[in-house]
Amino acid sequence: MIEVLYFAWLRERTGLSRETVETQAATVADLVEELRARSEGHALAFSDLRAVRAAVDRRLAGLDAPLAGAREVAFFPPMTGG
Amino acid sequence: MIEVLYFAWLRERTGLSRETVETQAATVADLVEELRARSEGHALAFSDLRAVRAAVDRRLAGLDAPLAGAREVAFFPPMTGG
Amino acid sequence: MEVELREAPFDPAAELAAFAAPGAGAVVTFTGVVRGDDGVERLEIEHWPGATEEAIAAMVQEARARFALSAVRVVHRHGTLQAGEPIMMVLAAAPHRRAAFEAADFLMDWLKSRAPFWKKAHRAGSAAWVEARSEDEAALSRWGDGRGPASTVS
Amino acid sequence: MEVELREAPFDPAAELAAFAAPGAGAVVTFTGVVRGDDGVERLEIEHWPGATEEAIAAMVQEARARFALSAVRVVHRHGTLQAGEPIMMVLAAAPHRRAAFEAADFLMDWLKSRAPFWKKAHRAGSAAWVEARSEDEAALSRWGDGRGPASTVS
Repeated sequence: MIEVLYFAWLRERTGLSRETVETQAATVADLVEELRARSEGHALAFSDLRAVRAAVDRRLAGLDAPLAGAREVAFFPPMTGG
Repeated sequence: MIEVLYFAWLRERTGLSRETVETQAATVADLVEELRARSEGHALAFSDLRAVRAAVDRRLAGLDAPLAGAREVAFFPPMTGG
Repeated sequence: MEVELREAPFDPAAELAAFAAPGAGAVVTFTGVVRGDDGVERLEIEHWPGATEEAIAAMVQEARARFALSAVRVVHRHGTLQAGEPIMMVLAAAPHRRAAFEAADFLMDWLKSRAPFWKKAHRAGSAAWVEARSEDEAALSRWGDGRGPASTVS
Repeated sequence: MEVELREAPFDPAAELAAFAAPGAGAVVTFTGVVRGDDGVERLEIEHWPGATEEAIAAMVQEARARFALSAVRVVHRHGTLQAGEPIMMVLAAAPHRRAAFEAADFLMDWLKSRAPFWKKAHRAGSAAWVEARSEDEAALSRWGDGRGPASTVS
Protein backbone atom coordinates (compact mmCIF):
# COMPACT_ATOMS: atom_id res chain seq x y z
CA MET A 1 0.00 0.00 0.00
CA ILE A 2 1.53 3.24 -1.15
CA GLU A 3 0.02 6.69 -0.93
CA VAL A 4 0.55 8.43 -4.28
CA LEU A 5 0.39 12.25 -4.48
CA TYR A 6 0.04 14.40 -7.60
CA PHE A 7 0.75 18.11 -7.95
CA ALA A 8 0.24 20.80 -10.60
CA TRP A 9 -0.45 19.39 -14.06
CA LEU A 10 0.04 15.83 -12.88
CA ARG A 11 -2.87 16.45 -10.52
CA GLU A 12 -4.89 18.00 -13.32
CA ARG A 13 -4.18 15.18 -15.79
CA THR A 14 -4.85 12.33 -13.39
CA GLY A 15 -7.79 14.21 -11.91
CA LEU A 16 -6.48 13.23 -8.47
CA SER A 17 -4.63 14.93 -5.62
CA ARG A 18 -3.83 11.56 -4.10
CA GLU A 19 -4.72 7.90 -4.30
CA THR A 20 -3.86 4.78 -2.35
CA VAL A 21 -2.30 2.10 -4.52
CA GLU A 22 -1.90 -1.61 -3.87
CA THR A 23 1.45 -2.39 -5.43
CA GLN A 24 4.52 -4.60 -5.33
CA ALA A 25 6.52 -2.19 -7.51
CA ALA A 26 10.21 -2.40 -6.68
CA THR A 27 11.18 1.01 -8.03
CA VAL A 28 9.65 4.38 -8.88
CA ALA A 29 9.83 3.41 -12.56
CA ASP A 30 7.88 0.19 -11.88
CA LEU A 31 5.25 2.21 -10.02
CA VAL A 32 4.97 4.69 -12.91
CA GLU A 33 4.34 1.76 -15.30
CA GLU A 34 1.50 0.50 -13.10
CA LEU A 35 0.00 3.98 -12.70
CA ARG A 36 0.07 4.61 -16.45
CA ALA A 37 -2.35 1.75 -16.92
CA ARG A 38 -4.91 3.20 -14.52
CA SER A 39 -6.54 5.72 -16.86
CA GLU A 40 -6.00 7.83 -19.95
CA GLY A 41 -5.34 10.76 -17.62
CA HIS A 42 -2.63 8.80 -15.82
CA ALA A 43 -1.08 7.80 -19.16
CA LEU A 44 -1.08 11.45 -20.22
CA ALA A 45 0.42 12.59 -16.92
CA PHE A 46 3.34 10.20 -17.36
CA SER A 47 3.74 10.59 -21.12
CA ASP A 48 6.98 12.56 -20.83
CA LEU A 49 8.98 11.45 -17.83
CA ARG A 50 11.68 14.06 -18.43
CA ALA A 51 9.16 16.62 -17.15
CA VAL A 52 8.26 14.62 -14.05
CA ARG A 53 9.99 14.67 -10.67
CA ALA A 54 9.34 12.20 -7.86
CA ALA A 55 9.78 12.23 -4.11
CA VAL A 56 9.76 9.06 -2.00
CA ASP A 57 8.73 9.79 1.56
CA ARG A 58 9.40 13.47 0.86
CA ARG A 59 12.88 13.02 -0.55
CA LEU A 60 13.63 13.67 -4.21
CA ALA A 61 14.18 10.34 -5.90
CA GLY A 62 15.19 9.15 -9.36
CA LEU A 63 13.20 6.64 -11.42
CA ASP A 64 15.49 3.86 -10.26
CA ALA A 65 14.91 4.60 -6.56
CA PRO A 66 13.74 1.52 -4.63
CA LEU A 67 10.31 1.54 -2.99
CA ALA A 68 11.01 -1.06 -0.27
CA GLY A 69 9.38 0.29 2.87
CA ALA A 70 8.15 3.47 1.20
CA ARG A 71 4.82 4.85 2.39
CA GLU A 72 4.37 7.83 0.11
CA VAL A 73 5.40 8.71 -3.43
CA ALA A 74 4.75 12.17 -4.88
CA PHE A 75 4.87 13.13 -8.56
CA PHE A 76 5.19 16.73 -9.75
CA PRO A 77 6.80 18.96 -12.38
CA PRO A 78 10.01 20.85 -11.49
CA MET A 79 9.22 23.25 -8.66
CA THR A 80 8.72 26.95 -9.34
CA GLY A 81 8.82 28.68 -5.99
CA GLY A 82 10.19 32.05 -5.01
CA MET B 1 47.58 78.21 -6.81
CA ILE B 2 46.11 74.92 -5.73
CA GLU B 3 43.19 74.39 -3.39
CA VAL B 4 44.13 71.63 -0.93
CA LEU B 5 41.38 69.74 0.92
CA TYR B 6 41.77 67.55 4.00
CA PHE B 7 39.32 64.98 5.35
CA ALA B 8 38.97 62.85 8.48
CA TRP B 9 42.20 62.56 10.49
CA LEU B 10 44.15 64.53 7.90
CA ARG B 11 41.76 67.39 8.61
CA GLU B 12 42.19 66.88 12.35
CA ARG B 13 45.98 66.70 12.20
CA THR B 14 46.47 69.70 9.94
CA GLY B 15 43.71 71.56 11.75
CA LEU B 16 42.37 72.59 8.34
CA SER B 17 39.49 71.60 6.08
CA ARG B 18 41.11 73.40 3.18
CA GLU B 19 43.87 75.83 2.34
CA THR B 20 45.04 77.61 -0.77
CA VAL B 21 48.65 76.86 -1.61
CA GLU B 22 51.04 78.75 -3.84
CA THR B 23 53.08 75.97 -5.40
CA GLN B 24 55.06 74.88 -8.43
CA ALA B 25 54.94 71.22 -7.36
CA ALA B 26 55.05 68.95 -10.40
CA THR B 27 53.50 65.90 -8.75
CA VAL B 28 51.33 64.95 -5.79
CA ALA B 29 54.48 63.71 -4.03
CA ASP B 30 56.18 67.08 -4.55
CA LEU B 31 53.14 68.83 -3.11
CA VAL B 32 53.15 66.52 -0.09
CA GLU B 33 56.79 67.41 0.58
CA GLU B 34 55.94 71.11 0.56
CA LEU B 35 52.88 70.63 2.76
CA ARG B 36 54.86 68.62 5.31
CA ALA B 37 57.00 71.68 5.98
CA ARG B 38 54.01 73.87 6.81
CA SER B 39 53.45 72.79 10.40
CA GLU B 40 53.94 69.98 12.86
CA GLY B 41 50.34 69.02 12.22
CA HIS B 42 50.98 68.78 8.50
CA ALA B 43 54.08 66.68 9.12
CA LEU B 44 52.05 64.36 11.33
CA ALA B 45 49.24 64.13 8.78
CA PHE B 46 51.69 62.96 6.13
CA SER B 47 53.91 60.83 8.37
CA ASP B 48 52.65 57.56 6.89
CA LEU B 49 51.79 57.94 3.24
CA ARG B 50 50.58 54.36 2.96
CA ALA B 51 47.51 55.48 4.90
CA VAL B 52 46.87 58.53 2.71
CA ARG B 53 44.84 58.69 -0.51
CA ALA B 54 44.78 61.64 -2.88
CA ALA B 55 42.38 62.94 -5.49
CA VAL B 56 43.36 65.48 -8.12
CA ASP B 57 40.36 67.44 -9.35
CA ARG B 58 38.15 64.76 -7.79
CA ARG B 59 39.85 61.79 -9.41
CA LEU B 60 41.85 59.31 -7.35
CA ALA B 61 45.51 59.84 -8.08
CA GLY B 62 48.78 58.22 -7.09
CA LEU B 63 51.75 60.06 -5.57
CA ASP B 64 53.37 60.26 -8.98
CA ALA B 65 50.35 61.93 -10.57
CA PRO B 66 51.22 65.21 -12.33
CA LEU B 67 49.71 68.45 -11.08
CA ALA B 68 49.95 70.44 -14.31
CA GLY B 69 46.70 72.34 -14.64
CA ALA B 70 45.26 70.91 -11.42
CA ARG B 71 43.02 73.21 -9.40
CA GLU B 72 42.20 71.03 -6.43
CA VAL B 73 44.00 68.27 -4.53
CA ALA B 74 42.27 66.37 -1.74
CA PHE B 75 43.95 64.18 0.88
CA PHE B 76 42.10 61.61 2.96
CA PRO B 77 42.35 58.14 4.47
CA PRO B 78 40.77 55.18 2.62
CA MET B 79 37.04 55.77 2.41
CA THR B 80 34.66 53.97 4.74
CA GLY B 81 31.20 54.46 3.33
CA GLY B 82 28.24 52.10 3.31
CA MET C 1 8.56 32.83 13.49
CA GLU C 2 11.27 32.28 10.90
CA VAL C 3 9.07 30.73 8.22
CA GLU C 4 5.57 31.86 7.35
CA LEU C 5 3.48 30.24 4.66
CA ARG C 6 0.30 32.21 4.07
CA GLU C 7 -2.55 32.70 1.66
CA ALA C 8 -3.35 36.34 2.51
CA PRO C 9 -1.36 39.24 1.04
CA PHE C 10 1.46 40.73 3.10
CA ASP C 11 3.21 44.08 3.17
CA PRO C 12 6.98 43.94 2.57
CA ALA C 13 7.50 47.32 4.27
CA ALA C 14 5.71 46.07 7.38
CA GLU C 15 7.83 42.91 7.29
CA LEU C 16 11.02 44.98 7.17
CA ALA C 17 9.76 47.22 9.97
CA ALA C 18 8.99 44.20 12.17
CA PHE C 19 12.23 42.36 11.41
CA ALA C 20 14.19 42.62 14.63
CA ALA C 21 17.88 41.89 14.32
CA PRO C 22 19.73 43.13 17.40
CA GLY C 23 23.40 43.63 16.73
CA ALA C 24 23.11 43.29 12.98
CA GLY C 25 25.03 45.76 10.86
CA ALA C 26 23.54 44.57 7.60
CA VAL C 27 20.01 43.70 6.55
CA VAL C 28 19.25 42.32 3.08
CA THR C 29 15.75 41.72 1.80
CA PHE C 30 14.48 40.11 -1.35
CA THR C 31 10.88 40.53 -2.45
CA GLY C 32 9.40 38.59 -5.35
CA VAL C 33 6.47 40.27 -7.10
CA VAL C 34 3.90 38.97 -9.62
CA ARG C 35 4.93 40.66 -12.85
CA GLY C 36 2.00 42.00 -14.82
CA ASP C 37 3.87 42.02 -18.10
CA ASP C 38 3.22 39.35 -20.69
CA GLY C 39 -0.51 39.68 -19.99
CA VAL C 40 -0.48 37.84 -16.67
CA GLU C 41 -3.54 38.82 -14.64
CA ARG C 42 -3.12 36.50 -11.72
CA LEU C 43 -0.98 33.69 -10.43
CA GLU C 44 -2.19 30.54 -8.73
CA ILE C 45 0.39 29.00 -6.45
CA GLU C 46 -0.08 25.37 -5.47
CA HIS C 47 2.02 23.89 -2.71
CA TRP C 48 2.46 20.67 -0.71
CA PRO C 49 1.01 21.34 2.72
CA GLY C 50 3.33 20.16 5.45
CA ALA C 51 6.24 19.35 3.16
CA THR C 52 6.56 22.96 2.03
CA GLU C 53 7.02 24.28 5.55
CA GLU C 54 9.51 21.50 6.31
CA ALA C 55 11.50 22.18 3.15
CA ILE C 56 11.74 25.92 3.81
CA ALA C 57 12.63 25.36 7.47
CA ALA C 58 15.46 23.06 6.36
CA MET C 59 16.73 25.74 3.95
CA VAL C 60 16.66 28.33 6.72
CA GLN C 61 18.54 25.95 9.01
CA GLU C 62 21.14 25.34 6.32
CA ALA C 63 21.51 29.11 5.74
CA ARG C 64 22.10 29.58 9.48
CA ALA C 65 24.76 26.86 9.41
CA ARG C 66 26.55 28.35 6.41
CA PHE C 67 26.37 32.06 7.16
CA ALA C 68 26.89 34.07 10.35
CA LEU C 69 23.34 35.41 10.63
CA SER C 70 21.74 37.53 13.33
CA ALA C 71 18.21 36.83 12.09
CA VAL C 72 16.44 35.35 9.11
CA ARG C 73 12.86 35.13 7.91
CA VAL C 74 11.00 33.73 4.91
CA VAL C 75 7.41 34.66 4.01
CA HIS C 76 5.79 32.86 1.06
CA ARG C 77 2.26 33.04 -0.24
CA HIS C 78 0.14 30.37 -1.89
CA GLY C 79 -3.31 30.48 -3.46
CA THR C 80 -4.40 33.23 -5.84
CA LEU C 81 -2.25 36.34 -6.32
CA GLN C 82 -2.99 39.36 -8.46
CA ALA C 83 -0.43 41.05 -10.72
CA GLY C 84 1.71 43.46 -8.74
CA GLU C 85 1.28 41.61 -5.44
CA PRO C 86 4.31 40.37 -3.50
CA ILE C 87 4.74 36.60 -3.77
CA MET C 88 7.39 36.08 -1.17
CA MET C 89 10.10 37.75 0.83
CA VAL C 90 13.40 36.74 2.37
CA LEU C 91 14.98 38.85 5.12
CA ALA C 92 18.53 38.19 6.32
CA ALA C 93 20.46 40.14 8.93
CA ALA C 94 24.11 39.68 9.87
CA PRO C 95 26.96 41.55 11.51
CA HIS C 96 28.59 42.00 8.09
CA ARG C 97 27.11 42.49 4.64
CA ARG C 98 28.61 39.52 2.84
CA ALA C 99 26.79 36.99 5.04
CA ALA C 100 23.48 38.83 4.71
CA PHE C 101 23.75 39.02 0.91
CA GLU C 102 24.83 35.42 0.54
CA ALA C 103 22.14 34.06 2.84
CA ALA C 104 19.39 35.86 0.91
CA ASP C 105 20.88 34.73 -2.39
CA PHE C 106 21.24 31.13 -1.15
CA LEU C 107 17.68 31.00 0.15
CA MET C 108 16.29 32.40 -3.10
CA ASP C 109 18.14 29.85 -5.20
CA TRP C 110 16.84 26.97 -3.11
CA LEU C 111 13.32 28.33 -2.76
CA LYS C 112 13.07 28.70 -6.55
CA SER C 113 13.86 25.10 -7.34
CA ARG C 114 13.49 22.99 -4.20
CA ALA C 115 10.54 24.33 -2.27
CA PRO C 116 7.40 22.48 -3.42
CA PHE C 117 5.52 25.32 -5.08
CA TRP C 118 4.04 25.30 -8.56
CA LYS C 119 2.83 28.44 -10.29
CA LYS C 120 0.05 28.69 -12.83
CA ALA C 121 -0.19 31.96 -14.76
CA HIS C 122 -3.65 33.13 -15.75
CA ARG C 123 -3.97 35.40 -18.76
CA ALA C 124 -7.15 36.59 -20.46
CA GLY C 125 -8.82 33.37 -21.60
CA SER C 126 -5.90 31.05 -20.90
CA ALA C 127 -3.88 29.52 -18.11
CA ALA C 128 -0.52 27.78 -18.17
CA TRP C 129 1.81 26.23 -15.61
CA VAL C 130 4.99 28.25 -15.30
CA GLU C 131 7.93 26.18 -16.46
CA ALA C 132 11.06 25.93 -14.38
CA ARG C 133 13.99 27.84 -15.88
CA SER C 134 17.19 25.94 -16.50
CA GLU C 135 19.15 28.93 -15.07
CA ASP C 136 17.35 28.43 -11.77
CA GLU C 137 18.31 24.76 -11.63
CA ALA C 138 21.88 25.62 -12.62
CA ALA C 139 22.07 28.27 -9.90
CA LEU C 140 21.97 25.57 -7.22
CA SER C 141 25.44 24.39 -8.18
CA ARG C 142 26.81 27.75 -7.00
CA TRP C 143 26.43 26.48 -3.45
CA GLY C 144 29.03 23.76 -3.49
CA ASP C 145 28.46 20.05 -3.54
CA GLY C 146 25.03 20.29 -5.09
CA ARG C 147 23.39 18.67 -2.09
CA GLY C 148 20.52 20.57 -0.63
CA PRO C 149 19.37 21.37 2.84
CA ALA C 150 19.15 18.00 4.54
CA SER C 151 15.44 17.47 4.80
CA THR C 152 12.31 16.82 2.78
CA VAL C 153 11.95 17.22 -0.94
CA SER C 154 15.63 17.90 -1.27
CA MET D 1 15.34 60.96 -6.80
CA GLU D 2 17.80 58.12 -7.22
CA VAL D 3 20.42 59.40 -4.78
CA GLU D 4 19.69 61.04 -1.45
CA LEU D 5 22.37 62.25 0.89
CA ARG D 6 20.89 63.38 4.19
CA GLU D 7 21.72 64.18 7.78
CA ALA D 8 18.35 63.30 9.32
CA PRO D 9 17.42 59.71 10.19
CA PHE D 10 15.33 57.76 7.70
CA ASP D 11 13.00 54.77 7.95
CA PRO D 12 14.01 51.78 5.78
CA ALA D 13 10.45 50.41 5.84
CA ALA D 14 9.09 53.72 4.55
CA GLU D 15 11.78 53.71 1.87
CA LEU D 16 10.75 50.24 0.74
CA ALA D 17 7.07 51.23 0.78
CA ALA D 18 7.79 54.30 -1.36
CA PHE D 19 10.07 52.49 -3.81
CA ALA D 20 8.02 52.28 -6.98
CA ALA D 21 9.25 49.77 -9.52
CA PRO D 22 6.56 49.07 -12.10
CA GLY D 23 7.08 45.79 -13.89
CA ALA D 24 9.77 44.58 -11.53
CA GLY D 25 9.59 40.97 -10.42
CA ALA D 26 12.40 41.29 -7.90
CA VAL D 27 13.28 43.92 -5.33
CA VAL D 28 16.48 43.69 -3.28
CA THR D 29 17.30 46.06 -0.45
CA PHE D 30 20.41 46.48 1.64
CA THR D 31 20.34 48.45 4.88
CA GLY D 32 23.48 49.28 6.81
CA VAL D 33 22.99 49.84 10.54
CA VAL D 34 25.26 51.33 13.24
CA ARG D 35 26.24 48.30 15.29
CA GLY D 36 26.17 48.91 19.00
CA ASP D 37 28.51 46.07 19.83
CA ASP D 38 32.08 46.81 20.73
CA GLY D 39 30.91 49.72 22.87
CA VAL D 40 30.13 52.07 20.01
CA GLU D 41 27.68 54.73 21.19
CA ARG D 42 27.54 56.87 18.09
CA LEU D 43 29.08 57.26 14.68
CA GLU D 44 30.16 60.50 13.08
CA ILE D 45 30.15 60.38 9.30
CA GLU D 46 32.17 62.98 7.45
CA HIS D 47 31.76 63.39 3.73
CA TRP D 48 32.89 65.56 0.81
CA PRO D 49 29.96 67.79 -0.08
CA GLY D 50 29.38 67.83 -3.81
CA ALA D 51 31.86 65.11 -4.64
CA THR D 52 29.94 62.54 -2.60
CA GLU D 53 26.72 63.06 -4.53
CA GLU D 54 28.61 62.95 -7.81
CA ALA D 55 30.43 59.77 -6.89
CA ILE D 56 27.24 57.97 -5.85
CA ALA D 57 25.38 59.17 -8.95
CA ALA D 58 28.20 57.77 -11.10
CA MET D 59 27.94 54.42 -9.28
CA VAL D 60 24.19 54.33 -9.85
CA GLN D 61 24.69 55.15 -13.53
CA GLU D 62 27.25 52.36 -13.82
CA ALA D 63 24.87 49.92 -12.09
CA ARG D 64 22.15 50.85 -14.59
CA ALA D 65 24.57 50.23 -17.46
CA ARG D 66 25.66 46.84 -16.12
CA PHE D 67 22.38 45.38 -14.89
CA ALA D 68 18.86 45.34 -16.33
CA LEU D 69 17.22 47.43 -13.62
CA SER D 70 13.66 48.69 -13.33
CA ALA D 71 14.52 51.14 -10.56
CA VAL D 72 17.36 51.93 -8.17
CA ARG D 73 17.84 54.20 -5.18
CA VAL D 74 20.59 55.01 -2.69
CA VAL D 75 20.03 56.81 0.61
CA HIS D 76 23.08 57.65 2.73
CA ARG D 77 23.34 59.62 5.93
CA HIS D 78 26.11 61.83 7.21
CA GLY D 79 26.62 63.66 10.50
CA THR D 80 25.99 62.04 13.88
CA LEU D 81 24.27 58.65 14.08
CA GLN D 82 23.31 56.74 17.20
CA ALA D 83 23.87 52.99 17.67
CA GLY D 84 21.04 51.04 16.06
CA GLU D 85 20.23 53.73 13.50
CA PRO D 86 20.27 52.96 9.78
CA ILE D 87 23.31 54.45 8.03
CA MET D 88 22.35 53.88 4.45
CA MET D 89 20.16 51.86 2.15
CA VAL D 90 20.34 50.58 -1.41
CA LEU D 91 17.17 49.52 -3.23
CA ALA D 92 17.34 47.74 -6.58
CA ALA D 93 14.44 46.43 -8.64
CA ALA D 94 14.64 44.35 -11.80
CA PRO D 95 12.52 41.99 -13.88
CA HIS D 96 14.66 39.07 -12.63
CA ARG D 97 16.35 38.44 -9.31
CA ARG D 98 19.95 38.06 -10.46
CA ALA D 99 20.15 41.64 -11.73
CA ALA D 100 18.55 43.02 -8.55
CA PHE D 101 20.94 41.09 -6.30
CA GLU D 102 24.02 41.97 -8.33
CA ALA D 103 23.17 45.66 -8.58
CA ALA D 104 22.73 45.94 -4.81
CA ASP D 105 25.94 43.99 -4.22
CA PHE D 106 27.84 46.09 -6.77
CA LEU D 107 26.63 49.37 -5.30
CA MET D 108 27.52 48.28 -1.77
CA ASP D 109 31.05 47.29 -2.77
CA TRP D 110 31.65 50.64 -4.44
CA LEU D 111 29.94 52.72 -1.76
CA LYS D 112 32.10 51.06 0.89
CA SER D 113 35.42 51.97 -0.67
CA ARG D 114 34.91 54.68 -3.28
CA ALA D 115 32.25 57.03 -1.97
CA PRO D 116 33.94 59.80 0.02
CA PHE D 117 32.68 59.02 3.51
CA TRP D 118 34.78 58.62 6.64
CA LYS D 119 33.40 57.16 9.85
CA LYS D 120 34.50 58.00 13.35
CA ALA D 121 33.29 55.68 16.10
CA HIS D 122 32.61 57.21 19.50
CA ARG D 123 32.87 54.98 22.54
CA ALA D 124 32.68 55.99 26.20
CA GLY D 125 35.59 58.36 26.62
CA SER D 126 37.25 57.69 23.28
CA ALA D 127 36.83 58.19 19.57
CA ALA D 128 38.60 56.57 16.65
CA TRP D 129 38.37 56.73 12.88
CA VAL D 130 37.08 53.48 11.46
CA GLU D 131 39.78 51.84 9.37
CA ALA D 132 39.01 50.55 5.91
CA ARG D 133 38.94 46.77 5.74
CA SER D 134 41.19 45.07 3.21
CA GLU D 135 38.30 42.73 2.31
CA ASP D 136 36.29 45.74 1.23
CA GLU D 137 39.04 46.96 -1.06
CA ALA D 138 39.52 43.44 -2.41
CA ALA D 139 35.79 43.13 -3.09
CA LEU D 140 36.04 45.74 -5.85
CA SER D 141 38.00 43.33 -8.02
CA ARG D 142 34.89 41.11 -8.23
CA TRP D 143 33.48 43.59 -10.73
CA GLY D 144 35.89 43.03 -13.55
CA ASP D 145 38.60 45.32 -14.78
CA GLY D 146 38.96 47.10 -11.47
CA ARG D 147 38.00 50.42 -12.97
CA GLY D 148 35.24 52.21 -11.17
CA PRO D 149 32.24 54.18 -12.20
CA ALA D 150 33.63 56.81 -14.53
CA SER D 151 33.39 59.97 -12.49
CA THR D 152 34.79 61.73 -9.48
CA VAL D 153 36.85 60.17 -6.75
CA SER D 154 37.04 56.94 -8.69
